[in-house]
Amino acid sequence: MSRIKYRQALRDALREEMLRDERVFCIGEGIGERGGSYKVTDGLIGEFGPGRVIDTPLSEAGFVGLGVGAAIAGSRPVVELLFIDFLLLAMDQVVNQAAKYRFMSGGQGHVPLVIRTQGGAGNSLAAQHSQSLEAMFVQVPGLKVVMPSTPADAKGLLKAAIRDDDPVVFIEHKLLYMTEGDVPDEESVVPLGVADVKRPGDDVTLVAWSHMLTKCLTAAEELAAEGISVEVVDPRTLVPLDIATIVASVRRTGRLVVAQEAPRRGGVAGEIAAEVSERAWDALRGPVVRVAGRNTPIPFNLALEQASIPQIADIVATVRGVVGARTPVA
Amino acid sequence: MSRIKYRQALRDALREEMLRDERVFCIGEGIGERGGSYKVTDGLIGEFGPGRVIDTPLSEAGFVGLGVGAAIAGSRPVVELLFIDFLLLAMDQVVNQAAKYRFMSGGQGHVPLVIRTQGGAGNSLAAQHSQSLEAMFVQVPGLKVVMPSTPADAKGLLKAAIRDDDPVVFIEHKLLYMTEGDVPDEESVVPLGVADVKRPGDDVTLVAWSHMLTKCLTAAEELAAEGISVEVVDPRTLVPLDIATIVASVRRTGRLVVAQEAPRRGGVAGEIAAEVSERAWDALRGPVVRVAGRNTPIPFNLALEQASIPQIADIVATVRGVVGARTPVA
Amino acid sequence: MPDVDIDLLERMYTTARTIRRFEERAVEQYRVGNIRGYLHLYLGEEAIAVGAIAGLEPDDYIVSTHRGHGHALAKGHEPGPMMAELFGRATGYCGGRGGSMHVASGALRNLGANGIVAAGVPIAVGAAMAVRQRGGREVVVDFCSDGSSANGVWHEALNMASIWDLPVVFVLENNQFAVSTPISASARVARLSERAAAYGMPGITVDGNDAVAVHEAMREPIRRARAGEGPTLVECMTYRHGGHHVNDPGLYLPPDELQRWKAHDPVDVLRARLLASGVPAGRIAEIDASVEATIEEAVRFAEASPQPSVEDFLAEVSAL
Amino acid sequence: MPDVDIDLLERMYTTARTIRRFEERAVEQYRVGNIRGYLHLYLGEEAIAVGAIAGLEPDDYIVSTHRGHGHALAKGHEPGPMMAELFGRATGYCGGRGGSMHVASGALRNLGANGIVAAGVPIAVGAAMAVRQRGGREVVVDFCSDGSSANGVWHEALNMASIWDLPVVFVLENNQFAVSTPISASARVARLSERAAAYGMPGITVDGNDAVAVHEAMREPIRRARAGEGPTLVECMTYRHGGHHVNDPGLYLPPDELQRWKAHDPVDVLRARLLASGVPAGRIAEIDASVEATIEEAVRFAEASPQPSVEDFLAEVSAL
Ligand SMILES: Cc1ncc(C[n+]2csc(CCOP(=O)(O)OP(=O)(O)O)c2C)c(N)n1
Ligand SMILES: Cc1ncc(C[n+]2csc(CCOP(=O)(O)OP(=O)(O)O)c2C)c(N)n1
Ligand SMILES: [Mg+2]
Ligand SMILES: [Mg+2]
Repeated sequence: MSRIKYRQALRDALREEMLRDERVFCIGEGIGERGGSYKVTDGLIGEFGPGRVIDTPLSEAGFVGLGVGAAIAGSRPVVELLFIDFLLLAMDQVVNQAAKYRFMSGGQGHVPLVIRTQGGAGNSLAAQHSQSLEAMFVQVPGLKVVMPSTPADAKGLLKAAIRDDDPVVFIEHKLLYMTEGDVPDEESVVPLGVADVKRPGDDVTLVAWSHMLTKCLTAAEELAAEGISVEVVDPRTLVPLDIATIVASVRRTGRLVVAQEAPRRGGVAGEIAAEVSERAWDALRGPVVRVAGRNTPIPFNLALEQASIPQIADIVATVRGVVGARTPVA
Repeated sequence: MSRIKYRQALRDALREEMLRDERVFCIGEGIGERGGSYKVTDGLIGEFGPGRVIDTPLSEAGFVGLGVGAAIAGSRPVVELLFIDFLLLAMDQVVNQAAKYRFMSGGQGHVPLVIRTQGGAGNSLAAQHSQSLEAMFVQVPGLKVVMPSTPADAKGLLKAAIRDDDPVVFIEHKLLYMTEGDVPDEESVVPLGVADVKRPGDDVTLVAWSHMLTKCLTAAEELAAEGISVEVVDPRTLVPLDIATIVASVRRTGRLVVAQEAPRRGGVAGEIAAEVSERAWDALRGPVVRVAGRNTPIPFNLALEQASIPQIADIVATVRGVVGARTPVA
Repeated sequence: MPDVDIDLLERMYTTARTIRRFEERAVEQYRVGNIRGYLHLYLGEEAIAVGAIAGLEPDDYIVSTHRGHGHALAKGHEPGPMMAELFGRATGYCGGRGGSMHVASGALRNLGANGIVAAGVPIAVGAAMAVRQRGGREVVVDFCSDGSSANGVWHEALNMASIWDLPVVFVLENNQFAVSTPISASARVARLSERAAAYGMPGITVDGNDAVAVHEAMREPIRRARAGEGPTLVECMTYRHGGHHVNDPGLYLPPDELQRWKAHDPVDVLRARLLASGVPAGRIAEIDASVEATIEEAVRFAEASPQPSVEDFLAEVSAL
Repeated sequence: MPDVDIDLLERMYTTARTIRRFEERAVEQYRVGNIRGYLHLYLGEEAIAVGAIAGLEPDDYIVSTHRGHGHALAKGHEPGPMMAELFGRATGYCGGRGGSMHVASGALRNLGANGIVAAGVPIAVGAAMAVRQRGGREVVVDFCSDGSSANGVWHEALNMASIWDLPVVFVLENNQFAVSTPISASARVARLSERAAAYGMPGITVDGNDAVAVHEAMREPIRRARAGEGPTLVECMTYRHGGHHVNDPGLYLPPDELQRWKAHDPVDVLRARLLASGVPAGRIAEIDASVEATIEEAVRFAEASPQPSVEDFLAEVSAL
């Protein structure tokens, strides 16, 4: 085990996969000498050269499409989008091309493409650089969607994504790059579709992913002090979704809260709520409750930005409400 | 009242709004002399000229962006996308620009833009011309989403959309254009955000929109013969969603089925299920159940295409299962 | 007149004739209900696929369009499984899942037709990047259309291909219309090949109804691409013989213009070249008869082929 | 040297100096934590906004970019509410909701900065369409960047503006870098203005550090646009004085190149022109002092301004 940063874990995964398989290459804006906005590709151009670490023009649809074509023709591209907000420029290539190619070609072709990108609010980057757009990709048949919350998951899941034969949207969070965690020294590939119970508990199940997971762990800690035992489950990959682990937890606790940074309306929390309600109706002691972002573009001003996405206090209050307060609330 | 086709109702709405307000114009591919693929703009160029009925090059992002700019600068554009699948080429303009402009500008600016488009399966048009993508837009704060199921709603809602000061994604269905219905002769604007109970009933609430609504009405008829009384609610607009009408119905019936053509995963049915479960938990006699499309790109072959989206028999079977069969099932 | 090998000429004629008869029979099969959905016909444009692909090696790639039957047949797809795909049958190239707009074959290195205009262009550039990275010598021929050149991704893709000297040739099939919109209403340039200059790329325009002219024009672009010297834009002028798809009567096509182009029919041009090269009419009749038999066989194959299994499909789907 | 009205020259100098000092103070305010988020500086590029807007009428529109402070100030935005927006305060142009990347003003006809490169280009074309449809005579000036010209929507928008002869002028600010990527790595043309030919549009290149040269170069494009004769692409060559944004040291900028451009500073060029036109140094010092006071006042205004109300925000939101 080594204690490393999330961004370092991602870099290690890229490097190890590029060493292991010469079909892997990286392409994106400013990922070469500059090493990427968040330094995830730092130094890779020195090791692998400009033929495998490629700086592009500002042509998002074009270079995502390039990734699709390269993947079909035998490469294993890792395409970086600086912000998930910019992936909106390339939706045709993601949704109409990458996601459908295997199916439309009758299974002859496949698209081993990873789209690495970054989302979320928290740095006053305003409405066009702060979105949580995972639900847009979760709903598209043919795509996998990965959202790691820890350095170990980031590394292990990125490796799995690169080795996967289908297109994967791999979404990092801008507030996680500098967070640290233990990462195994030996090779460790985290399979797609396996949830991780990040904290065991008995009274209520709390599902969250990416940066919201870290807020939920803090909330669980606070709630423990009140005598509320929270089981925190991190699905890690939203597609495929390990619904079995979530349902098993809910069957024990009888209660489910799902927390997401994305706006409430149309988010993945609703999907999980609906799915669990159908599968574990008999075990539920009350409705699945969502803690989610407001239905608003993210504001620039810091206080407004914070008010627009769930904070630890919101999670604590919601869970408390669901469980029924054990200690008097001030 | 006159009995007219859905496509005629849309055309009448466009024509009347263009007569009423000279800021309204239409732009899209082949909408001029050709009158659009589904003949919705038939003859309008003759009446309003090529300055207000504009044929574009194949530049979807560009002409949606043009619509955004024209709307900000004082026009009221109705931009037509031949297929909703092609709107994926213009997602930046829809999501990052149109939806956020009012908010980002601190309320100074607004974007009275209507994007008229068409979705759904059923004509063997295969994976890139058959999608039901409403959930992509429902989740975006700042957009309104309208999906009429009848000629009267099509006309009244299109008028409301054009008069609305915010961007509206107006989604028609390729199988509805030739359907007929009664439409008021006098002007009738259907406000956004008001659901319509298309068939009253007592045993179970069935929510559906667009073409799925027509299947649900047939299913309800069949179920009536078995003694199951189904209330069919058409939200008509997914944003704003008239959740109150749906919840009121569920409070009476105690059961809810939501039917959608879109793939189950990440669809609007899940959102409605989650929302109703939170609001009417005490009234529900069982979980909200979804009837939805399979998690697959739409296949070309007719039998596979039909197998990939809910058919009337699927709705009937699901509702029967939810209510508990009243008559023996063969 | 360029000096062309008679064998090659015969092969080109056979292919052009095969595409022509394949589509004429497909129209007939559409009318009787064996084919559904969109069917975009290549009638009148056959010389482009034939001429552009004639100089390729089997390992070279093509990227096709929504009007892709000709590209696929010229690249070696068999008419039987092609027709079966149009019928939506299990024996089709995509097992009936794709249909006319999505024909593709990994083995034949056709990366696919596409229902989204221009979307194939960056895909072609990506394939060229994959070739470059593995040190391959294959070339990618990207078929694209006049309409596609107004689309953003066309611009982005041509620019990237140029700055990285990728081994791709862009074959722009300028049939002068996007559905009913004439190219003159969508572009203010006399020739679309002029747009190549915006990427520092050579651009040429050629008679797209003369397969030999197309073949000749492709020599240098293919050589350049294979030698790592970069991409070329080859605009091929042509015209549809009818509407945008099987159900569009195409009444907006100016009749005199249509007549002029029909009089310059790609199959006739090749036949005339064969005759001029001394190939006897009897030999041509033999070819025609054999094409006829092949296509008849293809139609019978498609008709006799099973529908895809719904159960298999549903089983696949749950895994998605 | 072109013959310029002294008043105009003084106004241009004042504006350039205002932009310069506004941003220098903004950097300082960023360092002390009053400004957060992205801050893309226009330092070194001021002459373009100044020269391009000097010939506009108040009703004309501009569309701005992520590097938009200069455009806004030149179009008449007041430094106080501008600074307040950068601070995220309630008194800012967007009530603190937008920040540096989203400054806009309906009243001043600035359709907005934009966080998405190239996204403003079709928006500008749309504004021009709105003007055309209401029979207006306003012109739209679209500021765009070298990086944006690689983006698909730039291509689509320029093409549409051209085929419809819309009243728009595309002012391409070529600062020769997109973040750290030199334009030479992204384009194979010597001048980006050559790309105008792909749309049958005039394209010119001008010294973007000389406001007078930009102003002169804009005359004919603005006249053409207003007369309904169509758009023009005006490429203005320039260079950033530092990194891509306030936190980027820009070490990748070749030092000699940077030095050469710094020696050709837009504010200095205007000052030299004033002196050469006989304006006394004392008058220039007066202008400088008044700019200084204005900006000091703007900073004080921003500092003293209230934060936006969270309650109001939450109330608005539920309506969305
Ligand atoms: C991005 C996109 N926009 C629109 C369409 C609908 N459409 C299909 S073919 C076509 C016309 C295409 O014209 P062109 O590109 O010249 O190709 P051609 O049909 O003439 O071969 C249109 C508008 C589409 N399939 N994809
Ligand atoms: C579509 C898009 N891609 C990427 C970015 C991230 N980004 C912001 S500015 C920038 C560089 C832009 O360079 P250029 O267009 O030349 O403008 P400049 O910053 O030089 O003024 C990049 C890559 C973005 N904001 N939008
Ligand atoms: Mg065409
Ligand atoms: Mg630049």
